[in-house]
Amino acid sequence: MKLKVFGQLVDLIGSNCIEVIDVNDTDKLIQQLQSKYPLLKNSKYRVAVNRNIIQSNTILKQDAEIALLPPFSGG
Amino acid sequence: MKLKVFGQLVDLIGSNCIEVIDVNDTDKLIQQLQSKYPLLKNSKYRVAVNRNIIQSNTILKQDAEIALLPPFSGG
Amino acid sequence: MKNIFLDGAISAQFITEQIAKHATKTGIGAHNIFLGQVRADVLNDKVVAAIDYTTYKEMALEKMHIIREAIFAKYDLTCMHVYHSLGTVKVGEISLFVFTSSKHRRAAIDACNEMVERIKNELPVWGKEIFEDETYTWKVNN
Amino acid sequence: MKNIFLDGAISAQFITEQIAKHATKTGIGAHNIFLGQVRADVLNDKVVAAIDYTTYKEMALEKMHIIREAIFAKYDLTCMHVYHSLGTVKVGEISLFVFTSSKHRRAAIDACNEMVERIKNELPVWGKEIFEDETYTWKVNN
Repeated sequence: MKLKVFGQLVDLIGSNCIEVIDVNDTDKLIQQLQSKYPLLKNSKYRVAVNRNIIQSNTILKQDAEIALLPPFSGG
Repeated sequence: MKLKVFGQLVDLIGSNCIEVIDVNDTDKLIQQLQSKYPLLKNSKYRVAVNRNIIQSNTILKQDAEIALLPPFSGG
Repeated sequence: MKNIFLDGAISAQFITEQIAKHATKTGIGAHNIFLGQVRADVLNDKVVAAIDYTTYKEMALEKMHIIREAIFAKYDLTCMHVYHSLGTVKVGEISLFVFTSSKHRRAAIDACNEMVERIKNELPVWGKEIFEDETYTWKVNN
Repeated sequence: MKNIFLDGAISAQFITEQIAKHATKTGIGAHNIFLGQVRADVLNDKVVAAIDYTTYKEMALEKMHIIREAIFAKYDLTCMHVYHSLGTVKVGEISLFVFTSSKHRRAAIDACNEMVERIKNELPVWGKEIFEDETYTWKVNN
């Protein structure tokens, strides 16, 4: 599954798109990312699934579009 | 003494500047104008003396700049 | 006393020039612009074709000076520009241009809003709405 | 889905063209425009020279569509246009242009204000503040 990465998290993760495997919900996704990128624990971000920001743990289907969004700073 | 007239009151009075005589305060001015132009009684307007709208009867010196102001409609 | 009155409609080109001038003021983060446009209102089956604006100029400029001072005292503005048409402005043309700039957006937005309200309520300006058949009525602000 | 993103700065000329287009909409009485301009902020003694904007475009356009619908439902608007820069916008240049029009002024003013707040809070857009020495920091909205 592909994970899109934006803003300052691109610096932290080192890419704007990474492959994630063996995750079927967003809690597991976050655990896996935090163990691979420990600095994420100190970062503010939200997770979007299919272009909607999730409020709680969410099941990830194989074709889900997942993204990590740091605080917005447009305008 | 000259009285400046603006907006719809120009139509009512027939001029944008008229001469007024024998008035030493704004109450007398209004009485004189209302007797000469009875339709003024049905009109909304304020009186400005020296470019300030007066709130109550005001003494008129000979060099006063007096104006009749119907409701503003700029913008 | 700074003049705010322009003869006839305010052109889009004039507005652009005003905006472009501010590119050198690099402390500005936000601009807010209000434009009043003459509307083809229908009154008793007659359509407005233009508004003819007149003013009590000496009083309007003194009043404008006072309002400007009050707004600069109240909001943290970098600059503010106001232009109002006199004479004939046709339907679809611009008759009022209020332009505020500030470091952070709140000041520019709030100051512009207050300026527009004060102009409508406090400036001795009158609009005569001229219909397509050349009869007219006096505009009423709400 | 309507695109709101422009490559690079928004020119004063582009803004004029948008204003001029509305002269034919004779039911409009008021326009309100908000412009975001890149500021030469000083952070730790370094001066911002430009902002580089990126977005999650698919999500931003979907979100924008929803916000637009909500604002049209809430305010009696004639039209609304929003443009946001992507890529590099230098200090003094415009990166955000929100333009609302309505019959009476309240709708245009309030809708523009709400749109700006929602863009800042809800659109997935990120600004990287690039200093004169080419180092950078990530912009934080307040």
